[in-house]
Amino acid sequence: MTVGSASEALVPALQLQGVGRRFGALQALRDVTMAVAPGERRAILGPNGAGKTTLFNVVAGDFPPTSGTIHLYGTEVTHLQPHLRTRLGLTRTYQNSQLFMGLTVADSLYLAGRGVRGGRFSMLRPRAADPALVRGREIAETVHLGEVYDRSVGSLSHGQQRQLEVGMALAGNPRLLMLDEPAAGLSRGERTLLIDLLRSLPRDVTVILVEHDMDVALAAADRVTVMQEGAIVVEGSPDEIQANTTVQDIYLGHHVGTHHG
Amino acid sequence: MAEPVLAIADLNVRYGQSHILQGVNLEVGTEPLSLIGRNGMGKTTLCNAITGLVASTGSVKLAGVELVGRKPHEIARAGVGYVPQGRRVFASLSVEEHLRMVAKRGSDGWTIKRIYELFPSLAARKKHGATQLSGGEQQMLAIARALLLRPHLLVMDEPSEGLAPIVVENLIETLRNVAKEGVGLLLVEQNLGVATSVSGRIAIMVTGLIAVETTSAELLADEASQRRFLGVSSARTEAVPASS
Amino acid sequence: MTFTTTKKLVILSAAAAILAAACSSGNATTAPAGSAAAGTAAPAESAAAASCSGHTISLGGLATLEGPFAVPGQDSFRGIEQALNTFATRADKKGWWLGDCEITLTKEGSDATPAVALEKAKKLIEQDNVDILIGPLSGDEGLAIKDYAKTVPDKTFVNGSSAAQDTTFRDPAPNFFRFSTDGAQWQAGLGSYAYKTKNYHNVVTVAEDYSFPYTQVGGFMYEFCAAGGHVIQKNWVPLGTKDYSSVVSNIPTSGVDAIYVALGGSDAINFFTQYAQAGGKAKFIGGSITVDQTVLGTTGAFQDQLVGTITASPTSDTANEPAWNEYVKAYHEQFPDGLPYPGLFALSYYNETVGVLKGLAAVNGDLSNGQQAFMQALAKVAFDGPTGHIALDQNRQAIGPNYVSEIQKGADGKLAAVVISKADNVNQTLGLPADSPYLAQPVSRDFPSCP
Amino acid sequence: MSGTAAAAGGKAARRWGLPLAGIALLILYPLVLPLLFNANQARYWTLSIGSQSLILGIVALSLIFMSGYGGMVSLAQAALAGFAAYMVALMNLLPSTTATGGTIGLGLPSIPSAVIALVLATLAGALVGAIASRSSGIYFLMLTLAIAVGFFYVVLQNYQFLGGHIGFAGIVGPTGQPRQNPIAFYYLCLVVAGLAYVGLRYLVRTQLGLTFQGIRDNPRRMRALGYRVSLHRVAIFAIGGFVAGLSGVLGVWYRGNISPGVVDLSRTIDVLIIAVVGGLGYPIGAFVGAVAFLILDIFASSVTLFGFSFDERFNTLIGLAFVVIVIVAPHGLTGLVDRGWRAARRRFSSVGAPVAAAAADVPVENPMDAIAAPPIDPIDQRDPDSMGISR
Amino acid sequence: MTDFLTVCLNGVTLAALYFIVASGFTLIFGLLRTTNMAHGSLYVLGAYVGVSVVTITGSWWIGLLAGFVAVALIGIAIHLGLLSWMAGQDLRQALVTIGLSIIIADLLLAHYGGITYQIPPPDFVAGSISLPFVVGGQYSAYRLFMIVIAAALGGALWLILNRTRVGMYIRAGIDDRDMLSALGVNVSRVFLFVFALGAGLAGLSGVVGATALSISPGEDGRYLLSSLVVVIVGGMGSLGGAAIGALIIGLAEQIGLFYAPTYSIFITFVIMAAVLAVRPQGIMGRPA
Repeated sequence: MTVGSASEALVPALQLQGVGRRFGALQALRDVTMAVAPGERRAILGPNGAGKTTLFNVVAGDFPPTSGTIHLYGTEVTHLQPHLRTRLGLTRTYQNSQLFMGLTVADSLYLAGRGVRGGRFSMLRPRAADPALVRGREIAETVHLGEVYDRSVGSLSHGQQRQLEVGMALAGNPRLLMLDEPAAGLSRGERTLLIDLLRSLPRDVTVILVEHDMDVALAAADRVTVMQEGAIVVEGSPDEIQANTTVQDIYLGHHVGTHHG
Repeated sequence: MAEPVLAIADLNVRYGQSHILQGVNLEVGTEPLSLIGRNGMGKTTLCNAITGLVASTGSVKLAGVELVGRKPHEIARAGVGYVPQGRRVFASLSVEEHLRMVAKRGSDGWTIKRIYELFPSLAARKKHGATQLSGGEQQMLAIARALLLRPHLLVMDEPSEGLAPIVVENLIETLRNVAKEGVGLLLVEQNLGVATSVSGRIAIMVTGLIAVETTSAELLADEASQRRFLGVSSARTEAVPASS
Repeated sequence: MTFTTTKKLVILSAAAAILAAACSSGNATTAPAGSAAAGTAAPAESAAAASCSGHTISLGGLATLEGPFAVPGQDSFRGIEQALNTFATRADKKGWWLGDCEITLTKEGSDATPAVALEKAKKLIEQDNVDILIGPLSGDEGLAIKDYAKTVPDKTFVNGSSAAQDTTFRDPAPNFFRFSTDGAQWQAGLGSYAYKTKNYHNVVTVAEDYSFPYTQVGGFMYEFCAAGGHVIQKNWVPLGTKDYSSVVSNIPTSGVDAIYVALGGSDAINFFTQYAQAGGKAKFIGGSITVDQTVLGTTGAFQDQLVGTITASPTSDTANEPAWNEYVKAYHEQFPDGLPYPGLFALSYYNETVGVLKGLAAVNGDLSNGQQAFMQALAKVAFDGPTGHIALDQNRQAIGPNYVSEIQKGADGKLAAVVISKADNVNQTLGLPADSPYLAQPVSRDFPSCP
Repeated sequence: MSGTAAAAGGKAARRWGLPLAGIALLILYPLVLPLLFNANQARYWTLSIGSQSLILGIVALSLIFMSGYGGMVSLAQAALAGFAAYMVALMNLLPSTTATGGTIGLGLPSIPSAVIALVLATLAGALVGAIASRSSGIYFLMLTLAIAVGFFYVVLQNYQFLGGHIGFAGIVGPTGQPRQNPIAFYYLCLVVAGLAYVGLRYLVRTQLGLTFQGIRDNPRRMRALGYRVSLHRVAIFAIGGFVAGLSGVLGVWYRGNISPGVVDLSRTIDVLIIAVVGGLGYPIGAFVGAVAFLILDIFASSVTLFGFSFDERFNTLIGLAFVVIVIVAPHGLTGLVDRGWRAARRRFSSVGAPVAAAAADVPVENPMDAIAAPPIDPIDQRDPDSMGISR
Repeated sequence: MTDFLTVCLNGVTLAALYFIVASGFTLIFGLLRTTNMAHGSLYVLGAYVGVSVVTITGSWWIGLLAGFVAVALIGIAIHLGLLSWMAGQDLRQALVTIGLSIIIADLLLAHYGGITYQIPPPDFVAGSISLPFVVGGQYSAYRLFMIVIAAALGGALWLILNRTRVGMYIRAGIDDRDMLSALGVNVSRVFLFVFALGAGLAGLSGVVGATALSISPGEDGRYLLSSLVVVIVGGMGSLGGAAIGALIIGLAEQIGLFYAPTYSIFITFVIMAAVLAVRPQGIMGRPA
């Protein structure tokens, strides 16, 4: 992977223009417009139900937006099938781990790398030097799963499964990595490992992160977008966001009058 | 001293190899109790265990009566009203049908009439399908549905989720009123503001255990605990330098 | 065999061999109903073959025991057993005997499909090692068994009641014998009677879409078309059709003198019911299994319409001939739980078995040398059956009698088939010369044709 | 399979001992029979039990493959096998005119006929996959059932090209009439079954095979990893069609004829019964189930249980046996043996009785387990943001 | 033109029968997610019960009731004895009911033999009535009566589902059975009720069908298949879907039988495959 060229740097990694999504009566996303620069670390905050995961799903292509356009490194992908977006360099994780419970860690990481490399219909066993296999092995070390490399996914602990979730997204050598609450359910120690991992990612990978854990979010993010009720409320640097009273009200519910006790 | 409304002792839940609840101990008296914690800590599983929707070991007593091992409908009839996360109203039923389905005979306690007085907007939309309601109205319906069981205890899982601030304020008002009726209240929340507004006592759940029990006032004053247990802070924290 | 043994066998296929012995000895080998039943029949023939050398002669019986033909299938086995009880018993011993040779019968049931019939035939011939196979019941099964017979030249195959024309008419197997007449022969006399006596000139046919009905319709049309009649429409109904309402709708409401119906059992009942309910008024001509006891005995709106229906078949319940009456009496004595009358299927299997016993008697039960002597003797067998004289032609196909009947209401108000005429010695071409245009092709949906 | 056995250390012997014993048994089977039976019976046990179990086993194997590695319980496999059989007949029979005026038969030799039939069966499998793979679960089961029944009605009614109710006869395989040379035909079946079994076992470790398992476990994630899931599902069906086709080709050579009865509803159910009785989770279970099914089917009429003879009620016995297995052994006979074997191994560390080759078989995903499996993320399973989708 | 109208009427009346058969099947699937592969066997069972009872009592209506009650009781036994122990395991339940159907069919064959039975229709619909627009001007009164039965049954089921408390339970149970049980409703008892009702409907439809057509061994597979096809096309678990599916299949079968008899049954399956290719969940079905 090469560092983004100069021309690429001018084009946002991800550009959303007026994106909306409606489920029946529910307007899950409203007129979301945002641009994420190549190499940027962006955190998206907001209370439950603010539309963060819906935003991820729309960007990843699980379902199309009902309005607006999406560009990935300058290519319009608004109605592109999910697997084709992945081959353009977009990978993601899920809030609820989406893993292959019947496979091993090794197979999962191999599959994750194979998806963007071709040879998906090969009826041969992978060679030891297969780049997807080699990369999978590396990733396993990166996400601290080296010791359980040959174990079945179903037998991993919750924390290990969360790490594998991130590992599988990395195995596709993404240009844009979208992480949906990667720290959910992790212990304190595991969270520290996760922060280290996020920080160690090469800067040519653009990262968008939904996270409830402000420690994780602020430690990893260059800029923060706050959403509520499907719309973007405010966007700014971590410092600006922390100082923003609207955000505090939304996020912590402090606007709701006096406290007991 | 009278039995607490709800007394949970050493409650365990396992899914396959995962040990989700690892010996929870908790009591709810006449005062509302809020349970907070980050995503994935087992809060919803605790609700499901109390209401019998997942199998558990240990003890859950409702006014002294053991609930563990009983079926969900028996637990509901014993007096546990459940307001689940995401409301889970029935798409095929109208507002009125929701209420008629659970309403008990007699005029003591909660009746459909009283519900409509409490939630006038439900009365106005009684013929509407439940999914045509706004999020706040659906939440009211979910609460109304539980109240009509005339419960001794109301278990609520993130009722403020996804609601507009003004609606949340109404909700809090409602919950305070319900609590005044003598119904025990276990409120599971991620929103610290809502939790502290409704109840004076707060329990914090971390990876399947009750880590801390404290009061709202103490927790609001303790920035470090907020960050540690909830991953958020109510005030400005020292800037964490973003990696660059 | 219990379930545990199955499991063991599955686990360790070596055990298969041991188990095989257990299973093969446990086959359903049926003894006669008992000396009481058998005693009434004259053990006439066994004395004639007293010189049989004491080996066992193993017969295999194959009929349909599943689905709509299950009841006829059970009656078929009665036919075999009745023949054995009548012609192969000894006063001094239980069981069936040809002289000093015991005759055993192993039964297998099919589901009327060629695939299963073939598999069961293989089981009887190969696993159970029978010498002579008697069966199967239905037309397409017979065609499959004929093809199989060619691959087993050292065994003798004798038809059951299967009545497709080409089982013997085209490309016959040298070791396949049929002492029953085929579906076309079963219609002998009907076409002429319909045209000349009943004055039916324009006929519509309704029949199921496979070989046996083709043969029946063909047999009817050989005579009917030759006499000058017109079959103005043929309705071939897919197998499995139950709702005939749209078939009924397709029948012209005018210009039709009669409807020729070749459907069996429940299908006939469904058709007649729906035709009557739709207010249809045409007369019926019935195939050989169309207006049988089941149909006549079922109450319904169509009953009155059946009066006057003409039909043809190699058997008639009301034939009232001495040989027939004796046969029916023995049937009732031996099988108190049998049908009111031994049907077409019982009679066919009975005649086949009688033929086999005559053939065996002629060679003193000698089945050595690939059964060559026996087969030669069998080809020459001729006898007087319950309905009349039966002999074989050069294709080992029966030449025999056939009846034309008409449905009439009896004094008791019940419907019955009354014999109108009987034709003897009906051959497979129904008297047509071998170069007749009607014999130029096998019978099929479109052949013969006289619109 | 393995030269390791020759150089076997104790460990290798333990690993390969059972499979090799099983293989030896299968090879020796027809040679031993004449010692135990007369010629006719030996032939029957070679062909009607031996070859037929292998033939039925192959089609059940295709079902187990698709359910175990593709997550799809397909009831179209018997129809696909039948399709291949019909194609063999059309390629192999001498050109002739049917009664209704159609011309059928290309008069090709048996091997080219089989190859063409297999190619067509693979394509037919892909076509079924293209139709069926959009649905899942019990819908999928019913849809494939309906496709199978639809095919049955086509061959039943088409006299022009497919022989109608009678079908075709006179098809001869490369070993000639199986009756004339039963042992050769048995070995032909054994080799094909062995290749199909080993081939599928190999396939699941290939890139494509891993892809299938990924799709079985989580199609959504596979899509997000860059896979075109629908295309892979079609590929699974194509492979399933190919394997079922192998069974169809052998089957038509075995019977010498083909008729609609081979693809009717009861045959479709039979294949499902074989797979379930053998064990949906075990590839070898296909063959175990086939043997059990054939034995029960052929000999059920001679069973007496608790003094009750199943002489005429053999279908009741078959139904009862099936229900009991589904209830007490959801992993089939192979699962039962496997579990017993493991338990025995745990108790006695030394190798015990040569219970089964099955023990060496790797269990795959059993769709009957899927239901009891815990939700993917056990903790707080509900995904708040996705709420809008399900409502 | 009268041809076409007659054939359409044939299709609609056949659809009425198919709807009655399929309604029980779809009801059971809708709530329990159980694919009752023994549905056809229950149909045959009901028909035979009807035959016996009508023969003894002479009353078609008592036969109809007996068919419903007897099979509903059998349904209760099946559910309590087998299916409730494997709730939620839909494949296993389907397999068990396949086994049951084999057993039931065989036992019925043992008891009733392979003979064809027909139930005489009640007197007031025994004949034909004149309809000007059909072929021959006459049409079977009983076939028209089947439309009335289907409409009445459909209406009754609609009322049960929409106007009664248990109907609310059923609809709510389809949406979210866990939540329903958390509201104090004994969902397993609702399940049992629905299974008994669905089985009873199969039995009742057997009586209706044996009057219109006839009953003999082998009909079980036929009606199982027609139920499957009807609900696959219409959408599993939807009463309206069953009605639409029955109409499409009934019309397709009869129109096919008239205009292209050779492939009439095949046409049905083509329609089904086509519907599913476009809408995998069926016309009225909700996404799975």
